[in-house]
Amino acid sequence: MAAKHEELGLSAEQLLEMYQYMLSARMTDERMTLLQRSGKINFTVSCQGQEAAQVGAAFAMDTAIDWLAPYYRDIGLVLRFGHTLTDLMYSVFAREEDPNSGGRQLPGHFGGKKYRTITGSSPVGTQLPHAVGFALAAKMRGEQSVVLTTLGEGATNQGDFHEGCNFAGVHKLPVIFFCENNQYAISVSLKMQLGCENVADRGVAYGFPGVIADGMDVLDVYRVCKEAVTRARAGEGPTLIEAKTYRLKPHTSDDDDMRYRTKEEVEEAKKRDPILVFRTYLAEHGILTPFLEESIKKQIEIGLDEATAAAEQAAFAPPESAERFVYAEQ
Amino acid sequence: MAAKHEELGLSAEQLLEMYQYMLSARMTDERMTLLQRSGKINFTVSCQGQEAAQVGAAFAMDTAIDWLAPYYRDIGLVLRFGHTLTDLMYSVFAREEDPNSGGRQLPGHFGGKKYRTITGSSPVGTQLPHAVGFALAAKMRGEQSVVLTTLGEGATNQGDFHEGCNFAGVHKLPVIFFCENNQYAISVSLKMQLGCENVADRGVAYGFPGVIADGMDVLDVYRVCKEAVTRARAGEGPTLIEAKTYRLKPHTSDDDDMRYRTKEEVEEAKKRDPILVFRTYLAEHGILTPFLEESIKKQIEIGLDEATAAAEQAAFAPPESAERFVYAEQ
Amino acid sequence: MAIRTYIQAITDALDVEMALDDSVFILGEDVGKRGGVFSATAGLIEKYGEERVLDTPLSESAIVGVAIGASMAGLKPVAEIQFADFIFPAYNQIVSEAARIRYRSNNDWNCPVTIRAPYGGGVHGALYHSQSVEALFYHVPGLKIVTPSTPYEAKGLLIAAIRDPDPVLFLEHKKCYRLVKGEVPDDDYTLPIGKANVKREGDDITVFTYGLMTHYCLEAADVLAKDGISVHLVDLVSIRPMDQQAIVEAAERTGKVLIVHEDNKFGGVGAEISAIIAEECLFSLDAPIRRLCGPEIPAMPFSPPLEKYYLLSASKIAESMRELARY
Amino acid sequence: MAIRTYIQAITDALDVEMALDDSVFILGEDVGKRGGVFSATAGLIEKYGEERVLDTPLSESAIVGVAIGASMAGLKPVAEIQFADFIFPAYNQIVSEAARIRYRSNNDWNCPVTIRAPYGGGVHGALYHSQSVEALFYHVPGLKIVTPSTPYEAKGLLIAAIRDPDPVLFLEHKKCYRLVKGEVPDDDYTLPIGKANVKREGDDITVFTYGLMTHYCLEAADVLAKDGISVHLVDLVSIRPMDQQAIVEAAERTGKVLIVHEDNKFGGVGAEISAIIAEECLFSLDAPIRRLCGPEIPAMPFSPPLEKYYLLSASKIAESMRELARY
Ligand SMILES: Cc1ncc(C[n+]2csc(CCOP(=O)(O)OP(=O)(O)O)c2C)c(N)n1
Ligand SMILES: Cc1ncc(C[n+]2csc(CCOP(=O)(O)OP(=O)(O)O)c2C)c(N)n1
Ligand SMILES: [Mg+2]
Ligand SMILES: [Mg+2]
Repeated sequence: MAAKHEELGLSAEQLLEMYQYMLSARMTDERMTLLQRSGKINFTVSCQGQEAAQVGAAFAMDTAIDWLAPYYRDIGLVLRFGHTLTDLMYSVFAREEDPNSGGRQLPGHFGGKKYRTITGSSPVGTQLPHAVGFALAAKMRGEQSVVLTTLGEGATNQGDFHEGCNFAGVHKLPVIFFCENNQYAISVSLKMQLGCENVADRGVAYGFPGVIADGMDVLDVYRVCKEAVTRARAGEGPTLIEAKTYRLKPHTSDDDDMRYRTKEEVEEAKKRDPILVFRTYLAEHGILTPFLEESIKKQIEIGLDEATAAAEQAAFAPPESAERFVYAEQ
Repeated sequence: MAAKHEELGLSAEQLLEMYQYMLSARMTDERMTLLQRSGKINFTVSCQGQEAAQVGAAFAMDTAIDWLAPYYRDIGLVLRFGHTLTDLMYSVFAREEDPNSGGRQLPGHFGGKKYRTITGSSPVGTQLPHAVGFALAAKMRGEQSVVLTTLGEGATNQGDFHEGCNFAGVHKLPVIFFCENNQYAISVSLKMQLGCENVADRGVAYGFPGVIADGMDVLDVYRVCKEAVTRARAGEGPTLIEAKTYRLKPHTSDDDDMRYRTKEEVEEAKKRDPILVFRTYLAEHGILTPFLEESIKKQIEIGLDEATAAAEQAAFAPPESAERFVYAEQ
Repeated sequence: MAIRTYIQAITDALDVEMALDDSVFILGEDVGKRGGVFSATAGLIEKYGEERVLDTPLSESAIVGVAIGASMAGLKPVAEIQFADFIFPAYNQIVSEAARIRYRSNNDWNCPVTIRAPYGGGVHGALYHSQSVEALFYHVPGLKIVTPSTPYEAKGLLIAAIRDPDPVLFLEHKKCYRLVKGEVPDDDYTLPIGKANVKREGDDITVFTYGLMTHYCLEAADVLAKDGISVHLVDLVSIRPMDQQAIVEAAERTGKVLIVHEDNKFGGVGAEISAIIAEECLFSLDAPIRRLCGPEIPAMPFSPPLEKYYLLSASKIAESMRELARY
Repeated sequence: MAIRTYIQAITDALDVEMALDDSVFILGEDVGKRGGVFSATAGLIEKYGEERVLDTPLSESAIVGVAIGASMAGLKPVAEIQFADFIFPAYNQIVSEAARIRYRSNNDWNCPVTIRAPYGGGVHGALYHSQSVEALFYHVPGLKIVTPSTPYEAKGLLIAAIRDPDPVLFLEHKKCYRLVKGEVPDDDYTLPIGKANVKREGDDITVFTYGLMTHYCLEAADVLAKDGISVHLVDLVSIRPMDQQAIVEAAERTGKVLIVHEDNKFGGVGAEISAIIAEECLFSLDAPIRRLCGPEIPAMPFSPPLEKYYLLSASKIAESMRELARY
């Protein structure tokens, strides 16, 4: 029997690249947490636990022609679409060079035309209709682009989720609604959020498939997303994907998750930490050696050091620039 | 084999009562259309084609303890919940005695505490969360009430449909979402409205049953609604019901439906006119004779004449009263 | 130049711009086969096809949200909200998204969307088909809001709105649709967003207004002229940006200011006009700044006498003008 | 009387009222187990149970819509919107529904719902966790809007809001939460909605403000007092209904008016205050009416120097006061 990745047509190099992205996301998050704790930056949103979901989805896309409308946890996704570690550091330090917003938005509010990443806001779910608009434009212009948009399971209860999905369903648009179900919307657990059991159950309401992926297994996410991309490019319309994950850290650096869940529950979840799961797979298939692992880590460390230093030294935008870009400038 | 209505535990008297309500709704609508054409009133919204859906649902409810949050076509429903023909005429004549609004709202915007009918507005779908709020209140107070709320299939694409249904699903509230799918949202046909095939397909997205009823068959609607009421009273939560109907008339007196559908299509639909279907059933079971039919019609005619006369003679609210009831008066 | 109604001018603008620019498309409820409930888009689906005249599901937030997305992708969507009263489900998309996309992305993205919405009363539309919504949006930086009162302005400004690189809320008083006629050039032309128009020159009192009320004010000014009172009438046309300079000049010209709008007074557009004057040229005033507006009630009732009670008219306005002139 | 922070006063009000009245309940995102992201509802689920402190799905329109329904059914819901910035998905329910239920039903139904929302900036909240939203609602007849600035007022007004038979939007400046402390009675008491409070008497200039800015204005007034300039300071407290009489009296008292708010100026609450004065007591004025407000940008940036640029401070206010006094 062929190994899972061989069935998916993924080479060892590609797997290592995936692992590198996952680890980069994780380590970036860890670094930001340290920076926040030491008072150097104000705020972080964690991606920990969701790296497989994000990287698996990212690798299914063609970053040269596809579009991304991400949500605030998507470090793994935006890295693959082009954000550099330095970009991410500019953002948490609120520096002028932050490509998302020039330091205007909170960290996690990704965007950047050059990265084919659509500017996002805080009110959850609003990005879905935008993604659908991009997909409509692609269809109208006969382009091959597919749009990937992501959100949390809590956000699937917003009206915009419903309206966006339905619009896409009616017009069979090339868009993928990718839900990272991490079991919590801040403190509110899945069963208090959703009337139904799975987010994927909602696809049928819009006439397209709703598919569950094991969000802790990057290869499973990749598989499911790849199928959705194929459908979309073939003109068969949208797919709703639910990647079942778990948020390993508090909601943001402002949150205290011990008010609403137990240490034990979190520890239990860590047994399926997506990085661990993938590392084990890679080791079992002789793709990752301890030595290689160390060198990848080292590389990322260096990258993070450089990025942090660059961002720390970089300037804020000038105060009066706050008045700019409300409207087009002549 | 027992007749359908016997299986449902309905007596011949009850059937006749149902028929009477259906016919009242139809004839009221016809009368209003005449009044509008002759310039006596400004505006009408037709219920024609949807009388079986409305009356079937109404008869499943206990009007002494249940609540109704209707939509603008529901003449058949509100009649059963207590609106009199005169009330309806007050409304189309915009008279002070209109129980819905004292002549402030357009016809079809039903409401009335004494009729356990919750005040409604024009923006579609907003009544759903309200209905859910009533159901929540009933549950919190341990009451037996069930809330029936209705809407068109077009309105199921509003965010409030989604948010209202989900809230009810999470808390397993005693509410019935009753969709009168008349195939059109003004000019937009079902397949341009809904990504999915049936409105009922949407129930699963909220963790409760989505059931289709033959909306042209009052007994089928009654059956499906009765089951939903039983579930709700037993604490088993909401049901989404889709009654498949057809709008036999233009959207409102302002509409010209020949711009977007054909006479042939309408004629074809009329073969299953719900009044015709039920009349045939009643005749086949020896419950309705031509003589009885005539006498029921006559009765309604008289009622409508009286109601029209009363409303025509009734006064408008005084102009300055427009300033009243923005807030509670001391 | 042909004589066109206000609504024909709207259709003309859409037609001209769709013919000139492939990236322009229309989306909304009943805009296709039905041609719009007011016929603003009549004939366009036949001419430009279903892809460019899109009948959408009944969901305003998606209509605006999808338009925003398509506009970021480089198209020029014109979204129709069937009645301005139904724009509120899309409020989040307009205020949190459209108005902030350029700002929040530090000029990386922009959102050239046009949102058309018929508003205003006097058509027996009752509480939810008669509302004025301008005051609920005009506080929002990042949005532009225009509401022309003549066919000529309607066409030129709608084309300008479509070409504008930022989101424009284009408000059409539905009572103007068939009531107001005027000369309209056949070809494409634009008028500047943000400019007020003096609709009548005068020396005794200055009146600021916009939309349908412009016509009522003109009528009232005619009446007053017979009594030798001359009215300087400014039609704002654009609510945001507001033509501050034109306001100050016109206020200084007569020293007596009346602001007229159909919408209710408290927190309405008139409040800002008044505040601009009180800030910029208070000592040029010879009378308190008056506002003549709809009453403080949630909306316009259906019942004809109540609707009439709500509405301003040329005679109510004339009375108010006369009072101010006498001051 | 105990010394309480602003946020404790909010919790106290909820606690007192829930204990007194079984029909009062809370609903919102994270209000239960988490006790609210600002801890406004901390401890209440333990005391009153899950049924009366309801953790809802992430859907603001349903939170408000369900609250409206429950209130029509006779309960007294207190809905929490986690940040005022996220109230817009519920805009339609608030404006089209809550505000119109009494009016449209001709007094048959009413809607005694309270909607709490933390607003305002200066907490590194960036574009979408810093906004002021009062001006986007205050034009709406049928709504009441309050925004107390002290713990004492917060408690008394929140209880009044809950008991009010009409919908009240209760806006809490989130920077006041822990910053502002004061004496608060233990038991239940109410303060009247619609009344402004004179926070300092003075004779040289009159300042109108509300919310957090009240404290900055007091600080500024202290500074000016040292230079012999005396400031008459009015805290509006209630935005709708607005205390027109108090405004006119205070404006007439000094003849020099400064209006201060954190929110941007154009079409903001200050516009109406100014318009009221320009309409009611123009000739008592010795100076143009000034407004000192946030800049015309969509919201407050995250970057600290940009945020600081946006924000007013006691010193910016003092400067503006001084200028006016010198006029
Ligand atoms: C419209 C809106 N309401 C409330 C919030 C505040 N908020 C931010 S994240 C969040 C929970 C989101 O949960 P989920 O969608 O599951 O995503 P997760 O954070 O778990 O990844 C809430 C309530 C918001 N950002 N937008
Ligand atoms: C939010 C909102 N948008 C638009 C409208 C205008 N409108 C009134 S009825 C209608 C179509 C409704 O279709 P459907 O829900 O299927 O009900 P039907 O009229 O067919 O019974 C539209 C678009 C409205 N009332 N509310
Ligand atoms: Mg989540
Ligand atoms: Mg329909």
